[in-house]
Amino acid sequence: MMPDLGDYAGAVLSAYAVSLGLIVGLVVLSLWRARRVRAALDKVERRGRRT
Amino acid sequence: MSLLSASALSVSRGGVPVLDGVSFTLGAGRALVLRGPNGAGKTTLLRTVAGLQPPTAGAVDGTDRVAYAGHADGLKAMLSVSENLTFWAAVFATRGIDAALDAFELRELADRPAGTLSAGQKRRLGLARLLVTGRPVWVLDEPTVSLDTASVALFAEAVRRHLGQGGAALVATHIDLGLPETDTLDVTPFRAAPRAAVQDEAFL
Amino acid sequence: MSLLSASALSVSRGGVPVLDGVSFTLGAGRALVLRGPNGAGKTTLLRTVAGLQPPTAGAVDGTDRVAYAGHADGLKAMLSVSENLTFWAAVFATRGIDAALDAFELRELADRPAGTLSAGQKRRLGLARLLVTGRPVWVLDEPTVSLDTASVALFAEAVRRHLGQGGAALVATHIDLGLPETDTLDVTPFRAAPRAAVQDEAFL
Amino acid sequence: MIALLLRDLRLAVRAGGGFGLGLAFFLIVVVLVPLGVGPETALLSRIAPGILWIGALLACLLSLDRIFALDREDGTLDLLATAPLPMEGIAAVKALAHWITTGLPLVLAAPVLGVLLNLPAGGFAWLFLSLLLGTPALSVIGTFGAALTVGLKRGGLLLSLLVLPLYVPTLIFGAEVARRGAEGLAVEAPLLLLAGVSLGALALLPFASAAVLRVTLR
Amino acid sequence: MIALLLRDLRLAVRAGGGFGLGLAFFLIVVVLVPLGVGPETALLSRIAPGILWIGALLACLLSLDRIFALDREDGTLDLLATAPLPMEGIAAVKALAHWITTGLPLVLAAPVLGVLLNLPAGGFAWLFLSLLLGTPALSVIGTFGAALTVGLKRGGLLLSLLVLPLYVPTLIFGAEVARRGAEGLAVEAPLLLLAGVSLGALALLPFASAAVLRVTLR
Amino acid sequence: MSLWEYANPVRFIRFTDRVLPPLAVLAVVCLVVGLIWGFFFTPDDYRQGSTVKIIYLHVPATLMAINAWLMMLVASIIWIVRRHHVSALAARAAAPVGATMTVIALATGAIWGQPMWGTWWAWDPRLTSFLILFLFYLGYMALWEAIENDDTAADLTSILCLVGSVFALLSRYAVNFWNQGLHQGASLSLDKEENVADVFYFPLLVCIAGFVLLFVALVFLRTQTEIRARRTRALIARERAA
Ligand code: HEM
Ligand SMILES: Nc1ncnc2c1ncn2[C@@H]1O[C@H](COP(=O)(O)OP(=O)(O)OP(=O)(O)O)[C@@H](O)[C@H]1O
Ligand SMILES: Nc1ncnc2c1ncn2[C@@H]1O[C@H](COP(=O)(O)OP(=O)(O)OP(=O)(O)O)[C@@H](O)[C@H]1O
Ligand SMILES: [Mg+2]
Ligand SMILES: [Mg+2]
Repeated sequence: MMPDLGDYAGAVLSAYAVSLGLIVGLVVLSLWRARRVRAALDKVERRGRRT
Repeated sequence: MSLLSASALSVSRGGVPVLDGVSFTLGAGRALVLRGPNGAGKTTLLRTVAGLQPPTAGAVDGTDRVAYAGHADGLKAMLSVSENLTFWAAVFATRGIDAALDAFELRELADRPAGTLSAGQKRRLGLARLLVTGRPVWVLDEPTVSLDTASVALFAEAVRRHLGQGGAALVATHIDLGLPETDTLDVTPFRAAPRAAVQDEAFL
Repeated sequence: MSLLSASALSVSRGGVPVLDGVSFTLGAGRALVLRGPNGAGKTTLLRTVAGLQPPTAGAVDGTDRVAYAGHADGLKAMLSVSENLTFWAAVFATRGIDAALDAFELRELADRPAGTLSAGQKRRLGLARLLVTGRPVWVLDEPTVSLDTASVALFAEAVRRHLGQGGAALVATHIDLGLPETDTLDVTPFRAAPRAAVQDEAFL
Repeated sequence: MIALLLRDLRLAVRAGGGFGLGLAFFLIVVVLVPLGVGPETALLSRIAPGILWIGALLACLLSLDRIFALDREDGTLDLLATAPLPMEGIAAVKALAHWITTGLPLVLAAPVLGVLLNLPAGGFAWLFLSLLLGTPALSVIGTFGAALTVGLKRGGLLLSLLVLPLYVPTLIFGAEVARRGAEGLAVEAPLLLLAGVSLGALALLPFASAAVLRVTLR
Repeated sequence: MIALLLRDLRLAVRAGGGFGLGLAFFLIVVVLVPLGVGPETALLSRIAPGILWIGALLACLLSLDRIFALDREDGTLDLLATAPLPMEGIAAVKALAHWITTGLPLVLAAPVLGVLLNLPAGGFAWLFLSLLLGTPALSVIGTFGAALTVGLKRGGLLLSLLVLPLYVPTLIFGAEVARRGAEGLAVEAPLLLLAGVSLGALALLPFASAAVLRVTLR
Repeated sequence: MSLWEYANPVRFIRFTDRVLPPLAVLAVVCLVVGLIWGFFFTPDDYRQGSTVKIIYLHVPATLMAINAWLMMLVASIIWIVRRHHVSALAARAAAPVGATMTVIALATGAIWGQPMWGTWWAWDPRLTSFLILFLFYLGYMALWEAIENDDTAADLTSILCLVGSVFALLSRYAVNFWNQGLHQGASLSLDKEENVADVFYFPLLVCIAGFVLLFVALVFLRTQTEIRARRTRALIARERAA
């Protein structure tokens, strides 16, 4: 399955790893913050509606 | 003739609405004293009137006739008393700082660097600046802080003379200034209804 | 028993002698009000008593019992009201900021960054700091600046309670605080004779 | 307006030698470089034009935060804003005062410090000229950055971060003029570009600074 | 004391990323150097250790003036002086807080920035080690300088002027370690000297800072 | 219905809530397909060996790094001219995404450079201008963080974005000029017409599409977050006032 990357395996794989890591990190961070902010907003809104 | 007027003014600070619907007119020779407990919004109102921040609603007329003196005096510690005054006279394109020095008994201190003055002496210098602006409307935020009774009397006398020359004054203070013929405006009734900031309204 | 005493104190500011031969004793439960016109030397005297500058002659006893509050409040704009108080409580190794919050009605403001308070609210916070120091002698320089009448009453009440618990207070002020059983010390008679600074005497 | 300029200059002189300190920092950077990279003459004389430009830029940068900060803290800026002066004028005068107190001394001192770094003889005139053309741009750009960060506590480092990328074109063209001059190559192209950047910045940035000041003051 | 440290760190975080900004300045200095001296790899890799040390030193320097200045302006320093904390402790804690917010990030970032200047492969470990040993000294020395200039308006530049000569030994030994390491030479001698300077500064300077503070406050 | 309707936060959230899921799915599909296609099913380049595979990350990242800044510029201008809060917040939301893309471009380039040029980093004009772009991103984000009042921050950052764009452009020319003739970009660029054969070209297009979609999705999501955060702050302020 794995293509033969020759001498440059380290370079190619690390490039993919770094990039995908950064992208996934950014996405996870965005989602995590989105969820937290949404939860905070829900809390405040529910509180507002109750009173 | 009205020198300064505010109509249905709303002001906010740090995005939070503080006062709503404040209106007043200040004619020549009149003084208006703003009263209200701590945090009522006097400083905010005065800054708006002086044009330092935009009102969130309503309008102020006469901002360019205002000489403003806030909590900070705008003095340069390394310049002498007379250099400080001369600078402001030049900025406002008036001349002669003698009247100002005399009115607040600063002659003796004229050559002292402003940084070495005591709290009350600094304040006297800050107030003397008003005289060299040549502006007809004085907008003052707690002007008598740190002043002793003699200096308060000097200040009252300066205001009285200013009014007599057709000027006007808008003063926020917690203590009695001993000025005759002033109107009083208590800002407490104008406290803004609790609501979010105007800039945030789109988000509600 | 005397909590704080000064004997034949001479103080100077910026090298210039300001007051000479000031003596007083402050026992538990007593308050002493310093009076004098602007520039008389009250601030200089208080800073000396608090140990912030050395006297040029005489001695102060009890400096380490002093909690000092000067013109500046020592508040961090980015920290909230309760964080500011908690920090000072930790520094003075006391605990519990609740009494302080209550005494100056700061509960509602507890989570607000100190930078967003109004002038009077900041001052209330600065005074609340005194309660968390746990020190018996309060040395206060114009504590009621910017306070409205309600807050001045809160302050007077706090001082009264402090005195009742065996504390003492030394206060410089231009206005009447409404405190009972205070002594008054007018510093004007102690004004130093005009002469060169002590440090320069070797050159004369 | 002239009063403001004079006052700023006077304050710079009074407050412990505003003129001397930027200069002193420049000197120290130039002294640190041989200590850091080693004392070889050939190496030093190759990097001399670049290091001198960088030193001048950093000396300029360090003094930026006080352009508005002091006036803001003691309330002077509020009072100036209510005075009958156009905000553009205030921004321009502040930049001019900064140039006179910091930029000009750097320009005059750079040839002297060039000696310390073994700058080739042909390079002195071009170094001088490039700094003379470039430092006014540094002052106006810096004033813009200072206006952006006025009123922020710890604005100093943020200011550097904002301003340094803006300094890049000036630095490149300026150092290029000095380097080519030192190596005896043709300098016309970078010189023209440097002049262009400088004039553009001088003409446009005071307006941007004024707009920013109006926002930060409110 | 711990409360003071925590408060300082918290303020550094709140005030718009105290941690990141020193770092950003370091990055920017490293970027400016090639723009100034030209893009040749061989040249850059020769001056890399020295430039990295100078960059770290300047980044440190720029953040010094706020160690005491803010606390002085709002009166906190007066109040701390009357509090039951030893002045030596205050000085030491302030230096520690400065190191954590500025020195430590610089140490961690230096190897990454070494790549930009083509630092030879053997040099990375020594650069890291020398900065790790040297930056605490920079912080304590800087705190001493900050104590000397506290309360002076425009103290920033004066501070640099005072502190930079004091930084010279640390810089020389530190850069020497990094340079010899990069060139594959023996590093023991400068490394020991660097450690000595650092330990000496850490042990003695807080007392000097405390003495200075007592004078500047009165 | 005019486009400006979406400048209303509520409508914007409603709209993006609807389009986000399909957008995200599409982005992931494009990325997965493009990267797998590129990684597993393209031949090695005769000169560069297997390192050509880095192109599927490098080129889209460079494109997005520049385009994110352009989008911020447009959003800033809209804020200055029409003062729509959503556009200011969108600019704020895009900055970290653009910065990340810049980092990816720099990192993949550096990793690629090691086998190709024998060095991680060279002061090539293109590389240098990207580093400077990264600094602009950093400064822009730091300024947003440093200012408390949201509208003030929006005003100041948008002015910075305008001025910064001019200077970024200038820097680009300056950098080109500076490194002229010293360091040829010969091995840097595979000329599309000559060297990038269709085998490389089509998967690259899919990857670019994936990056664009990812960018749009992330900006929508982050803008939503900024709007909600702002709304939370507003509600809390209202409560506290009450
Ligand atoms: C940190 C290092 C690098 C950075 C910042 C960088 C940046 C860029 C930029 C800005 C582009 C422009 C995209 C366009 O014009 O469409 C680009 C394209 C490209 N780069 Fe890099 N690059 C780096 C290193 C490298 C290396 C080492 C190689 C390979 C030897 C490389 C190969 C390419 C290729 C093949 C393209 C596509 C060219 C095209 O589409 O015409 N890059 N890079
Ligand atoms: N950023 C902010 N967020 C929320 N509320 C704020 C903010 N800044 C100020 N305020 C509040 O706005 C109100 C108005 O303050 P202002 O300084 O105008 O009062 P003031 O009447 O001058 O009071 P004082 O007599 O104490 O000087 C205060 O209650 C203050 O706490
Ligand atoms: N460097 C200096 N050189 C000469 N005189 C100075 C210097 N610094 C302060 N003074 C003077 O010392 C005197 C004492 O000042 P101090 O601040 O103690 O007065 P104060 O009683 O607190 O006044 P206030 O009520 O106005 O606060 C003042 O007259 C002041 O002008
Ligand atoms: Mg007020
Ligand atoms: Mg006093």
